[in-house]
Amino acid sequence: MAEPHAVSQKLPQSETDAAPEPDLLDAYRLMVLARATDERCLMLQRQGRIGFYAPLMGQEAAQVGASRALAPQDWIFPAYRELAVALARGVPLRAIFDQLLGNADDRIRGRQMPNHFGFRDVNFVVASSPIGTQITQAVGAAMAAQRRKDSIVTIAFFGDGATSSNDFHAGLNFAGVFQTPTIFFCQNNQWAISLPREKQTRSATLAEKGSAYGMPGVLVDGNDFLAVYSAVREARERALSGGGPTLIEAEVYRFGPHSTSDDPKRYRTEEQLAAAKERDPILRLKGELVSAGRWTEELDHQLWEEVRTRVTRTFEEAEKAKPLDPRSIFDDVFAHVTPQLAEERAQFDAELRDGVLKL
Amino acid sequence: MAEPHAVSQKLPQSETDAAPEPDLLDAYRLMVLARATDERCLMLQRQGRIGFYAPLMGQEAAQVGASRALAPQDWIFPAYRELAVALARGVPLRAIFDQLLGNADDRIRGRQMPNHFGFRDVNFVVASSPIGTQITQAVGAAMAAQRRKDSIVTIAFFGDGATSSNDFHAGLNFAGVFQTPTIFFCQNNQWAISLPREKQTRSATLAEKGSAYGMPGVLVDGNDFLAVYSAVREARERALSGGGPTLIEAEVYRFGPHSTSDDPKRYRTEEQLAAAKERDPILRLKGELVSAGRWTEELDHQLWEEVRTRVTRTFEEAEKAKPLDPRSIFDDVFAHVTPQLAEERAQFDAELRDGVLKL
Amino acid sequence: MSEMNIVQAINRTLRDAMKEDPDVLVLGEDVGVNGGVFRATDGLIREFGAERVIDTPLSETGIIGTAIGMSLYGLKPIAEIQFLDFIYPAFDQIVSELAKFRYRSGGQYPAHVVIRAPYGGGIKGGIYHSQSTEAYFCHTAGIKVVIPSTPSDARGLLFSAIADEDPVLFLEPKRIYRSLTGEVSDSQEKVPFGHARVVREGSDVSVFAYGAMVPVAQEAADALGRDGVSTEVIDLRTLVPLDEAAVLASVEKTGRAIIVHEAARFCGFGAELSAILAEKALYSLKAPVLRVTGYDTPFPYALENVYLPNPERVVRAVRQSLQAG
Amino acid sequence: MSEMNIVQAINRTLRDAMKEDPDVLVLGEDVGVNGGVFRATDGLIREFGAERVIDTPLSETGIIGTAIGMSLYGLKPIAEIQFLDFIYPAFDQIVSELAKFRYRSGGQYPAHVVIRAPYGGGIKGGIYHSQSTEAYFCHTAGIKVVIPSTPSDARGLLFSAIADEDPVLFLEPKRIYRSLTGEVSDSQEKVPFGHARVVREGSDVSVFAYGAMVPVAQEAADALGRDGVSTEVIDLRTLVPLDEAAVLASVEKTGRAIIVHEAARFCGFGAELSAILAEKALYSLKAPVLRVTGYDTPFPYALENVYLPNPERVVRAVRQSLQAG
Ligand SMILES: Cc1ncc(C[n+]2csc(CCOP(=O)(O)OP(=O)(O)O)c2C)c(N)n1
Ligand SMILES: Cc1ncc(C[n+]2csc(CCOP(=O)(O)OP(=O)(O)O)c2C)c(N)n1
Ligand SMILES: [Mg+2]
Ligand SMILES: [Mg+2]
Repeated sequence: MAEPHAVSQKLPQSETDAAPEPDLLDAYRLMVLARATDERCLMLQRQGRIGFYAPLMGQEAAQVGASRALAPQDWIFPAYRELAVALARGVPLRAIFDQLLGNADDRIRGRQMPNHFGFRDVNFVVASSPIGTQITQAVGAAMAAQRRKDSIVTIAFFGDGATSSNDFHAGLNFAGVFQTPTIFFCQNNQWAISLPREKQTRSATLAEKGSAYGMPGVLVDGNDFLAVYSAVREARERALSGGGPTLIEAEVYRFGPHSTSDDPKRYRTEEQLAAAKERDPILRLKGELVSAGRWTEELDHQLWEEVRTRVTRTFEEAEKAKPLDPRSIFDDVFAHVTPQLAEERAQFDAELRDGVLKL
Repeated sequence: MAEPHAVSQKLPQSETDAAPEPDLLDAYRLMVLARATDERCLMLQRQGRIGFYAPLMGQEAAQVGASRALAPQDWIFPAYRELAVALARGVPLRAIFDQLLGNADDRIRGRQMPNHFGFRDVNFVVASSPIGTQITQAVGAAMAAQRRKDSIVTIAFFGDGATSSNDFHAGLNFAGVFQTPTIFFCQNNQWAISLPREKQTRSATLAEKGSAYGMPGVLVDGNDFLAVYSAVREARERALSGGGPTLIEAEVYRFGPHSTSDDPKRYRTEEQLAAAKERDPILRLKGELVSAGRWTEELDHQLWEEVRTRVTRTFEEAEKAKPLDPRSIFDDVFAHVTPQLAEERAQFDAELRDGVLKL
Repeated sequence: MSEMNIVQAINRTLRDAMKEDPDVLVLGEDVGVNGGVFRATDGLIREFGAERVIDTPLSETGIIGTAIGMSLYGLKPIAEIQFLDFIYPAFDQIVSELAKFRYRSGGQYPAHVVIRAPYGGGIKGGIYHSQSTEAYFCHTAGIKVVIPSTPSDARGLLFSAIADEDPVLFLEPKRIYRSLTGEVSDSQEKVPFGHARVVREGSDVSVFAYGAMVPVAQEAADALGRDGVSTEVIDLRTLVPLDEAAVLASVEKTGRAIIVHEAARFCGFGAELSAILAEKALYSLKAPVLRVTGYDTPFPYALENVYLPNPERVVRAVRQSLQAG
Repeated sequence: MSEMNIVQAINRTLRDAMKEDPDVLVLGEDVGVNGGVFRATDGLIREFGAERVIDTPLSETGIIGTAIGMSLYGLKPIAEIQFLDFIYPAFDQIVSELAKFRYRSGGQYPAHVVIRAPYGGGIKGGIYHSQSTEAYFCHTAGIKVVIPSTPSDARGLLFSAIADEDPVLFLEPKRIYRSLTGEVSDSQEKVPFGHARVVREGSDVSVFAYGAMVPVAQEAADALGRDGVSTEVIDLRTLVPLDEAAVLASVEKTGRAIIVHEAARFCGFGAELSAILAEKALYSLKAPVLRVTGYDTPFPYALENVYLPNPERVVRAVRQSLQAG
């Protein structure tokens, strides 16, 4: 694992818009909520109550640390594993579950697999599956913000595998050339499904890829909430003061399977996982809180109880929501239904009515 | 311009297959031939005798230097500006002109624009227009050579603009991961059509992009034949001894227009061009030869005369070749004409016969 | 009103749209200082500056990816792809992202980029400067596909594209970029999407075309007219959305249909038109539906003259249709 | 002969081909240690080593670009794309390079890569794990497109693909990857390209399908049979080259045609089939040619059941056809 918070290039810190010190207890609670949600969702998938799930366990400090260093007006371009980022943004758990279920309340109207959510109200752009595509988009949004003279940054979340994508290359290159206020936040969880980090690329670190685009590359221990927070805060300040983009590599480890479709036993050992789990970001922050006299085992026990109950109840509520209106399948292809789609919908209506289509 | 032959990472030199010292006079003659061909072709295009041309003038030392450091069994993956590489490989001038004309003798059967030639007999893969695509292909061929245990390297030629392409990123990454015997030879001629090098990417040099893929990046003065030769020879030796790929940036300047469709006055000044022309690679090598007492102005004058006459005569011969058989349009789509194409060809035949189609 | 060619009409329209709306901007390779390799963006950088006329690095992935990000944020980017043949590095961003953003976000994040790209043959550009692959995009739900065939339509359709709430692929017939001139209005009147243009009314046979094939169809119709054949020529203008009503109405009248496009035939746009007729106008058809198209080969360099549909091939197909049934 | 499913047939065939010919190799994401996310390459790395079963970085551009280079050099690479939905980063390499290499080199450099990709819906994969975009590739001259619908065809067609001198896109219907089993020969017999399979003979109506839609068409034919309708079901097997003769012969016999595919309708493969009929079998057609397809929307997650054609929709179309004309 990396040196905590080793910055490959240190730029002078600017005064702009200094973020407040982070609330460690709030961060801890969020991390516990994310973990409990993960655990519950893995079970729900096994029970057949949701169709798919990709857990983030092991990446909580990285996600919450990054999120807490941002301002509400910043734009987030996530991948599909950013549950804790969404929660940190204030997205209600219920809205997450509505998406997992694709019910009538789902903000994305049942269009995508679980984990691929989006929430316009908190500037959390909808995730997609193709790896890396959000990276250039984040740069474009930053160019737009520059043009509008809005004092915001955009941040793209992606994995170690995504550094091999076309959009990583194009996105970082454009960001360098146009000096956009963009943070490239790579959660190196050591795996792209079964491919270990060492086989993804031969560079010693992912962070050093920044220099190919003329930008600082920062390597940070992703299990260390405060280290991540500081790295992102610094990158944000640099971006806002005109210093351009930053690539951050947060080293973490994916504790769970890639997704519920994956069997990690095929490609990694129990020992390796156990070793990684000794650096569990949740245990680490808890330890720090306890050491500082701000937390106890008893409080912790209570918190977990509460959170688990809340997660279970919220899911049960979401399960009771109405199913999607099947006719909605023809909405949102275009701003307005075209004559051709209207014709397809009319036939669809008739087929629904006649029982030809089965929901 | 760069320091001549500054190697960002110097690896121990291997013993394998040390190339002979290059023949400077041979190199000079090739460079003159390329320049004379360029000059003639620009004129032929203005006269409407060929449809298009992209000159390499200014890049002769880079191309001939790289070529002379290679062995005949090495595979070349060129872009569209690699005339001097083809000539150095021993491709007859007549074959080049046949391609420019797309006549019946054209090895690629009139399928592509001028400059996009290919000659299987000398391992010169056919060039294509989409920028960068040859880069991953060169890596694949190198992987195949590794598997076959053939002691060869592959070399991809491309421009500064191509470093922004998807294939640059994928190609160098794969080459790093699989440690392929590949040389990435970037002719940084300072321009991608109208885009100057500084706006292509923010890294200080292109060579340093190698480190993002764990490979050495070498910056070399592309106007210096010997410097280029040594850099490529060294990269080749490293590759053959299992040391993996190398990125070489040869700094040159494109003296001519991007192509006959381009008007460089729109984006660069005469002064800039004049300054670059002071470093003309042909004048430089000539000067070295003259200083060494191996060349005189008189011999030079004779050479140019001879070469110009040869170029003119060869083109005139090529112009007399037969035109392509129009029916050949249906060949080589697949190994064998499919029933569907046979049907299209039958109709084509009828339309040709009836004068519906006009050649 | 002034007389101009298609490139000039596009250039003028871009300028007018940028003057009108500060959110409109242009990006692409060589669009700034150089004014575009076809000069479609000539002079714009002087007028609007490098912030709104953006010379990008050589990456179509980057051009379309960033354009999407800009449009999500609220700008109206117009991306130029230098030749349609070079759009493929951006194909993932176009089909997976741009075309699906509104849908997959449940309507939260519409992405309304306009992509301009010269397409088609006729300039001796060979295999990579000549292709017509509009069918790929027409088959992709969520993106509109527009192809003008006159300077005036180029202006009116481009205004519509820029105003549209959906992504639009705006394909420009480079073969007639300059060769064809016409009167173009100074007003900012839009040509609405989904409305085909009856280029010439006729009663014996319908010829459907778009882009650079419209003048070819017209020439064929002229020749046929001299022999007393009354040919209806329809310029589809927008392939998505398609003016199906106009297609059906014409064939119901004439009973004969010829489809002309430069693109390869197999699974080309003509197939869809023909399929619509086979489903909805079968009983009106007096003769087989014929397609006059490029061959199912890559686009050749030396032989482009015999690859591209010409008026004579259209005339021949019309005569074949008239003899049938 | 042994009973197996499609994934097993593919796995067995890959192994047999690799045993036979040391130039055959497999590359892609997660194909090695993990055996492929659908396990199609399970066990191969143990048998043939990491040099011939290559786990690549996450880049489809790199996978296809390097596979082309390998094939130029003389190897026979079989590239796996994890889902057809993720092929687009390689689209440039496929349409600009792979499909055109032989042509643009005047025959000097054929590139005969086999690309395997699971395609289609039915596994609750939503917008990016369900698409059927075969039409893009069918419209691209120079690449063959093959879609098996049974374990035995999967084997025979894959052997043909590996032996073929041209690039082949081999699309695997993941919906029936495991659900459908059948007898598969141990021999290395090929199923030749360009030969459709008459799944079931019939005289009243022809239903054309491929891949996972073949069982849907069969089920519909069963239901119709119970009502005395004689349905001919044809599995196209290879879309390029297409067995046009089989298509025409069937419709000349029945006079009625229904085309079934999962892909969106507009400019889908069904359009080409219909266009062929409108040109070459017009006078045999007793009723409009109908298409039962996915809708012209992106592929939805929650509502995939109503997106995918089902037997009932096919039956309905057949009845509509029978009532017409
Ligand atoms: C373009 C593309 N190719 C392949 C896939 C299949 N796939 C899904 S996730 C994944 C690995 C991603 O690894 P990484 O970027 O490290 O993210 P992580 O899953 O570890 O968070 C792959 C190959 C995909 N989604 N998109
Ligand atoms: C994918 C792609 N996009 C755009 C083009 C159009 N184009 C042709 S050459 C060129 C510039 C190439 O610059 P560089 O790589 O530096 O090579 P040079 O021409 O300077 O030798 C561009 C943009 C192309 N051929 N391919
Ligand atoms: Mg990862
Ligand atoms: Mg250049």
